[in-house]
Amino acid sequence: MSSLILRTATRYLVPLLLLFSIYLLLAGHNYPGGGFVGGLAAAAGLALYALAFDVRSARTMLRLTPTGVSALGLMLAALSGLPGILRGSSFLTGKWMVAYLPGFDPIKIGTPVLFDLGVYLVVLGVTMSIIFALAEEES
Amino acid sequence: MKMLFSNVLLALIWSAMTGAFTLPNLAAGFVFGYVALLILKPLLGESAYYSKFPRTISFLAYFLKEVVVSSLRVAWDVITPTHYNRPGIVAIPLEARTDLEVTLVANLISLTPGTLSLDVAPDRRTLYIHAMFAENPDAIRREIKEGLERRLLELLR
Amino acid sequence: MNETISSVAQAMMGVLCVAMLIALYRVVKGPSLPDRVISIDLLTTLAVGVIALYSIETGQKIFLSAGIALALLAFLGTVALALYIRRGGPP
Amino acid sequence: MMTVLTMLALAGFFAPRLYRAWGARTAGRLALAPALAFAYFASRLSAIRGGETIRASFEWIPVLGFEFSLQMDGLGLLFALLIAGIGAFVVWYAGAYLKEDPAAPRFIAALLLFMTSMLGVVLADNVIALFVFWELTSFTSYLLIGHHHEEEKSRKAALQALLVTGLGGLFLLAGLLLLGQAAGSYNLSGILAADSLSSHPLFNPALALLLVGAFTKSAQFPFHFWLPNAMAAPTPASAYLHSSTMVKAGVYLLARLHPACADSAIWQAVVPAIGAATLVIGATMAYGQTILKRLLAYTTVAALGGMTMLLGLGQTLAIKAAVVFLLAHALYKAALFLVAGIIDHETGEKDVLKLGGLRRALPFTALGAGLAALSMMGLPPFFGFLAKETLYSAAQQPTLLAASVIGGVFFLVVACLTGLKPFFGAERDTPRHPHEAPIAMWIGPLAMGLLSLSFGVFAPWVGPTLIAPAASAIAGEPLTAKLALWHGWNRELQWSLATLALGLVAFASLRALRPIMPAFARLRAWGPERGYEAALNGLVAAAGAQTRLLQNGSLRYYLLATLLFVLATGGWFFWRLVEWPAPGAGTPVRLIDAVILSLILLSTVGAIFSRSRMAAFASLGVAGYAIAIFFVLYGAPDLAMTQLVIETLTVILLVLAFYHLPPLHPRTPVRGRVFDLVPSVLVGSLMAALTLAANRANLAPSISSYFSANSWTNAYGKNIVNVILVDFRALDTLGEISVLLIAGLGAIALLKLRAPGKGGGGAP
Amino acid sequence: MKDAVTMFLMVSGSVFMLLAAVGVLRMPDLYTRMHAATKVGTIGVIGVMLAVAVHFAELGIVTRSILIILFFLITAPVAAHMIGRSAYFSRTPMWKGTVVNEWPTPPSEQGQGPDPDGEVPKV
Amino acid sequence: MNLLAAPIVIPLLLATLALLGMRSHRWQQALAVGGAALLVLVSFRLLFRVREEGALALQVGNWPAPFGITLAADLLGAIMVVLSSVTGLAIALYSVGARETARERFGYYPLVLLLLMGVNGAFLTGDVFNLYVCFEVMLMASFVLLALGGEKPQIEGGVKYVALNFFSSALFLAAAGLLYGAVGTLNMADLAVKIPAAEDGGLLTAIGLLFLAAFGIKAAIFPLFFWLPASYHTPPPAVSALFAGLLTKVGVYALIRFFTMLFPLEASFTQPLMMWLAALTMITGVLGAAAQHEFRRVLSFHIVSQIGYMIMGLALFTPLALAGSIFYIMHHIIVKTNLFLVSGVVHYLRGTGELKELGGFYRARPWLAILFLVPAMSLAGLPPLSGFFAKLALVVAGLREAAWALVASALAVSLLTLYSMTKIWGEVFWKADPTPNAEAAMEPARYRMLVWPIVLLAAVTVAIGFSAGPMFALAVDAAGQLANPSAYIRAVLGTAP
Amino acid sequence: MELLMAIVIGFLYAAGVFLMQRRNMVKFLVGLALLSHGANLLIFTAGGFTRGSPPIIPEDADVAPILHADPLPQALILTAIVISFAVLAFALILFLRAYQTTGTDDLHDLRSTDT
Ligand code: NA
Ligand code: NA
Repeated sequence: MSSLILRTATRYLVPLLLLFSIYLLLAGHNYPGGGFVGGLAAAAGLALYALAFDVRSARTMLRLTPTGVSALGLMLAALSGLPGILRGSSFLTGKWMVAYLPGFDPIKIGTPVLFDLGVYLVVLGVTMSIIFALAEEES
Repeated sequence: MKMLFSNVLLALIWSAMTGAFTLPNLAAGFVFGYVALLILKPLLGESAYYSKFPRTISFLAYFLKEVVVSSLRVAWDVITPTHYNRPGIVAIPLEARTDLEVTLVANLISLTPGTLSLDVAPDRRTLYIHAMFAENPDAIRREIKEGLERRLLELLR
Repeated sequence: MNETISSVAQAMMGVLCVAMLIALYRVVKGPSLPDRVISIDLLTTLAVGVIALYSIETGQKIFLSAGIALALLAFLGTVALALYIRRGGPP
Repeated sequence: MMTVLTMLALAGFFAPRLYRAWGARTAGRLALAPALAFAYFASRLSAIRGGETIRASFEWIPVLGFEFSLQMDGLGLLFALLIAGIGAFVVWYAGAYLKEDPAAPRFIAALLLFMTSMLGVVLADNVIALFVFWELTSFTSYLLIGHHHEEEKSRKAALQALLVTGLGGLFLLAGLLLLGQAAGSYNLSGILAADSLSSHPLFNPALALLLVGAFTKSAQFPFHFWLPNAMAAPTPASAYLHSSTMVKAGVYLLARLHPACADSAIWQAVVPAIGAATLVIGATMAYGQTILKRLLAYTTVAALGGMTMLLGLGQTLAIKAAVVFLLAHALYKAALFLVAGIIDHETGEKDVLKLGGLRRALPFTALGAGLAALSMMGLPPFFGFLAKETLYSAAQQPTLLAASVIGGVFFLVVACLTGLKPFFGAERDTPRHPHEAPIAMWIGPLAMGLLSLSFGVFAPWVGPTLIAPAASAIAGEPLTAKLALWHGWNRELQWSLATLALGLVAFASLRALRPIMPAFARLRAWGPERGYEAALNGLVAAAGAQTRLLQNGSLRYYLLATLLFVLATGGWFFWRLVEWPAPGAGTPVRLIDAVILSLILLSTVGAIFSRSRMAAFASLGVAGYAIAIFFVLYGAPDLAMTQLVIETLTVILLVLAFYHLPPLHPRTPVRGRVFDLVPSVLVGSLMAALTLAANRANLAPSISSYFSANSWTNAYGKNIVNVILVDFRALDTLGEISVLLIAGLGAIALLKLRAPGKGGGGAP
Repeated sequence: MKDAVTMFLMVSGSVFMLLAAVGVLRMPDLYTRMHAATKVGTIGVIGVMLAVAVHFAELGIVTRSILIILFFLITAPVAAHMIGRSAYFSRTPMWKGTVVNEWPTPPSEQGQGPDPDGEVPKV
Repeated sequence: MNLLAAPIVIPLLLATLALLGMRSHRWQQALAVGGAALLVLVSFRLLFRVREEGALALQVGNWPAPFGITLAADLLGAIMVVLSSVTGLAIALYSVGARETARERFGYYPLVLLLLMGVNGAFLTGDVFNLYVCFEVMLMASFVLLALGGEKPQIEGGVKYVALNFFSSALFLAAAGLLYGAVGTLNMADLAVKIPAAEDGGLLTAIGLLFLAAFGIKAAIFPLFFWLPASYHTPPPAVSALFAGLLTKVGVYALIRFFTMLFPLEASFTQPLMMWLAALTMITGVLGAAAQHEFRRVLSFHIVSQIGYMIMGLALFTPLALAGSIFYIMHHIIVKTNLFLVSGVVHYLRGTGELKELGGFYRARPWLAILFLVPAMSLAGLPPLSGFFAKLALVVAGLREAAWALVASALAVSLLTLYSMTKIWGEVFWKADPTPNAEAAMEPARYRMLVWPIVLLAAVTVAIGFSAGPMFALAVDAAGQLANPSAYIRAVLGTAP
Repeated sequence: MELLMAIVIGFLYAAGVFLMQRRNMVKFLVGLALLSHGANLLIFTAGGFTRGSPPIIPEDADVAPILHADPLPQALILTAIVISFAVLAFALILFLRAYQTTGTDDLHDLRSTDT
């Protein structure tokens, strides 16, 4: 039986963790962070959710199956290497687009960012699949 | 909530006007914004926001004082060689009802002197706390109900 | 003045180190599992302190991210351990 | 030549399929293949007689200097004629013999393939090609001997033949390769032509190896035991293996190498001695046998000994004798074996003592048998007589002559027993009522019997046509061979008469000697076959002991072995050769460093000594967090964060898993733990020392400055570590997330997929 | 002035943390140790994080410091609660000087006794 | 040059596709078979290009050589990729016939594809640390494939497999780190240039010996092979076959690559050490097999034994011997995979691999018997099958180097191999069936599906034997590139060494 | 510092290896984790120490300051950490299953597949 206090705190903490994980993912190219830590932090959030509530609701939060999330991530990471090939360069060559928004510094979006997103998803999905499977284990 | 949003917006506009998104500037913008909203009170109609703002400030002040004091007391007990404490577990009847109320009460009790929330009874009517000085459980109950819980519930309801 | 701050920060890190060793003693000694858990929890709190002081000492603010991560995650570990103590066996 | 070989091989490969189309008549038709081959070889007689050699070759493994080459000279031709000629009869015979056997197609196939390989052996010029065919004869004969494979005896005999000849094959391979290396050519023609080969340091080892190879194949003492056991094969196979093929391969090899090797001391010392010993042993072993095929088998051993002995003598006369003997033996032995098969087939009786008077029921068989037996007895005008005469004339030394005479006597006895006794005397009751066999079966013995007779009669033609070219090839120089039935009243003839007299006496006294036969049988039990059995059993036992010792199932021991390996190689080397770096100044140590590091050390100690798993685990967590702080201190915030998150997640995983695991119990006794401590500490020290050494080595400037120079300007990221992860070395990361994904799949599969009977798993 | 504040906050925060550790070491039982760890530790972190905020005086740093403080204010009591109730249910022994216990004996949902070694027997 | 990335990316992408369509068996099977077939095409194309143009390199991410990761293929690498693809195709086809439905639901095909990705990556990478990562991909996939199914023997074998291979990875990782610390680079070509130039007083050799231990475990040499016989006979036959053919050879490949290009063997210590290891590996492995009475256990121990032959070629360290090793690997991957596939058919038909309980297969299924004989006799070195030429080359090389004892061990071991193979032949095929009518019903279609890959591999074995000349020439060229890696270095670094 | 680190690394290796030789699964896992820590610190140390200067290019610069920590070992360690985590997690679950299927957590008893 879980704790009311934990559940309530979790409701407020999980969004924080997810937000933090997205920050880590996006800031990772320039500041400490990146897909790994980001994905792991998101996974930690969902894990907290699974601990405080139950696995079923945590699964619902994730929507896709954990395996699906990680497969998607891996595919994304691999696909992010293809634009390089299509543009006549090597596999995994970074290709960048610069978006100019008035009032902001130019935003650079490149395949390495997609790659990092793939990493994020894989880490999230895998960690979740392991934790969910273990938590659902009956003895 | 709408009022809080307006206040934050005003703070941002202030920062934009002054051209510096620094923390002091934002804080100043927030205060000025509150003053502006206060001025506009007749126009906007009655809102709990006007009273909640100062109450929140005063609650935070109270709470911070309690935290510091509590820490000092425990610290004192830690550095002095003898244990002055007479610990015990006390049951506190709860007025708080919603999840958030219960949780906040429990957490704040944990952060204030000499008391530590251990658990909420399954019926949510009783909070079991561990107290450092539990010679007089009734006094503890009264102190919490009159002080922390009342102030908090006023703020929340 | 910055050097003074650096050296004070360094000295305070020393203080926190002493605190860490004390907490570690409790981790090892126990005696109960919850004792270990709160000691580890305290250790992580101390570690956040060390990171903060270190970023003051070196002027590298980017270490703070590690502090945030630690603060958020240590809680998770503690909760997991607490649930373990609580259940004490197969759920 | 290549075409002939290919044709025979194809005939073999497609035999089973043809059987399906043609049924029982297939073997008769397939016998045309060797008959054609025979015709081809016969057509080359005159050319070879004229001193030509026929060559065919193609590139094979040019980088190794191997070409696939065949070459036919007189020796090869003689063998080829025997192999193809007898082979044709044997195939035809086998079709009838195995009429009822559903596995007959396989047998015929194996027989034809065996024939191909045997032809390959005698025609190969390249030593590797020779070896290839040599091994193929071993293998195909394995299939032939094991034809009745559902009987354990057959399987054992087949395995024995394979292992013994296989062992010899390996010696042969090593010998041939060394010889080729010494001669600078892997072709026999090149080897035989090489100058001063015998003074090369590799020559003697090579020769020794080759002799072992030849002796095993030709069932020379002490490897002779496999041959009588190979009787487990169906009779056509035995007839073929024993008369003209397989066992003759060893003799062929000796003959082939003769020009290059006969001068060496080893050859002269070993070959005649082993040959004589085999002759005597084979002959005595035959004594006391009453089973038809066994009798013949032991005389085969003896005959092979005789040929080996002759080749070892090295004189011209002996060489000629060997060739004559070889030819004679092939003919009568094939005939007698086939006859033994007919008798067995028709009467169901294998014991000669229980046979008699079959000449009325099996007239053609009896005729063939009689002719062959007379040749084997060495009576004029049969070819066997010439063989015996030349043998006696070559055996000038008294001991060799004695051995030859003993052999001759026993041959005579066996010939009487196997070729005459079953057909004469009173008719005996047998399990089956005998009828004459089909022509497919009796035609072979009859033809070979007649050939034995006519070769004797036409000896003056046989000498220069068949014997001289072969003998020339063996001698390595042109020889002539004048063969005639009548040489005058000379020493040889006198010994022949003596042999005849002794043989008849021996035959007559067989009955009287029967009580001592079991003693002979007991003697056999102490022969080298016992050594073979002991070696095989010992090997299997040793293998079992070794495996139980090494593969003992204890993970702890496996790890220990691994650690010791690391220590014995890297550790030992490092200790010996690496200069210990002088303790340099290095990076100064601060208090915080010291505290964090001691935190790591202390928590590690805690992990080792904790008696509860949660305590062990708590210590582990502390170590992880301390390492994270260390990473912060030394400028690795990314690492620190990752370490923290991972450590936390590990906590959660362990907690979740520990619901299901039992508490800790110390299991290894204290002494064992102390014992484990030693290699552990040594490995730790090694790693520590290596770390220090590598840290101070700095043998070349690091590549890392490139990353800081290009991270922002070319990869648009300021966090260099992250840029390395997602761009500079993104391939690493791609692999790494694959590892993660796989681990996730594994976790799900392990936890949800249950072995049958334990509740099925749900979809993931 | 700013530096003086920074130093004051650093020193007081650190000293509080040290005291928390000493408390965890010296207090007689788990529950009293938790008082030290939770409250004193938190105030220590708040002190140090405020020092960071003052020292760097940048928006990003200040918000992050406040974020960390906020995290601690939410998580520390919850963690204490989780450990406390778990400890109580697993019957972690209380100090002999404990004067009162108004919490009914823990429901014997697990049927376990206190476990001084921290090792929970396998069910 | 992106062709070099294809053997890695194709299985990776297909694996993710298969995972996303995890519910459909057909989809997964189609992806696995199609992907493997595609890999065969790609790998042959790669081999032909390397044969024509010499060593090829791809600077992944377009970062110049010692800084980014370089994929590089010389002949050895290309040959290995071809072999892994062919094996992969056979396994994929066989798996379709095996119908391990429960396993298919838990990602069997994606795992096979990922395993191939790791294996190909290991063969193609030109970076030490990337090699570590590829090894991990391969190992992790093999861990899971081994344990997939959760039967008791699998789990028990898996524990040892995981434990010892993890230790190997830890050694590898440490060695890679030390190498970077000492030499400051991870690129193999760069290392091949810098290591000979460095005066290190033996440190690099010591690091090399750590690599030897790490790869030695993966390659299952003496005395590091224990995990192999403990685990290889436990998973489903297709998985066993895949492991048996490919995995240890990746370790051997790494040994060859490292101890020719980076740490060339030295007569003072490493070469004699390697010779001892080769001989002991051969002998202990074959004796282990002689003591076994279970189909796949016999085969498993023989893997160890034959690893010894491959190490022998390395230890002799002449171009001819290296060529022998390479040829041996080519032969062995195909043959060993096939033998395991045959054992699998037997297992599916009878539900056991105990030799005692089997029999009668020669009479009942003559084609299967012949399909066993081809690889079995090839393994035993019977001419003119592939194994003979492999053995021959090594023996010739050994005799030329006057390594008498090693040659003698090699020959003796081949006789014992023959013994083991005939033991299986005698027990499973020749012996009368001790339990007639015990055969599980199997639809002919499924049986054919199981047998076709066996036919394919047997044909390859025969083809290698009959084209031994050109095949061996290929191996000689590959060995030549190892002995003189300047073309490889030029392809990677863009400059002459 | 280097010497001290070498001692710590050696200690972690020794402890890891020692624990991996225990018969208990849990001890083995702890040993596995310690060994990973040892390997990570080893790479870090082999790459050299730079205090307090992370490999992050300052906001106002295009290249990192001259003196900064070597980013490559960090990236390698990061990869290694994640891989060890995957292996550890898998090993943990494998051991759990081994315990469930065999009924023992004694690694010494899991020998039915060897001989
Ligand atoms: Na990486
Ligand atoms: Na890239």
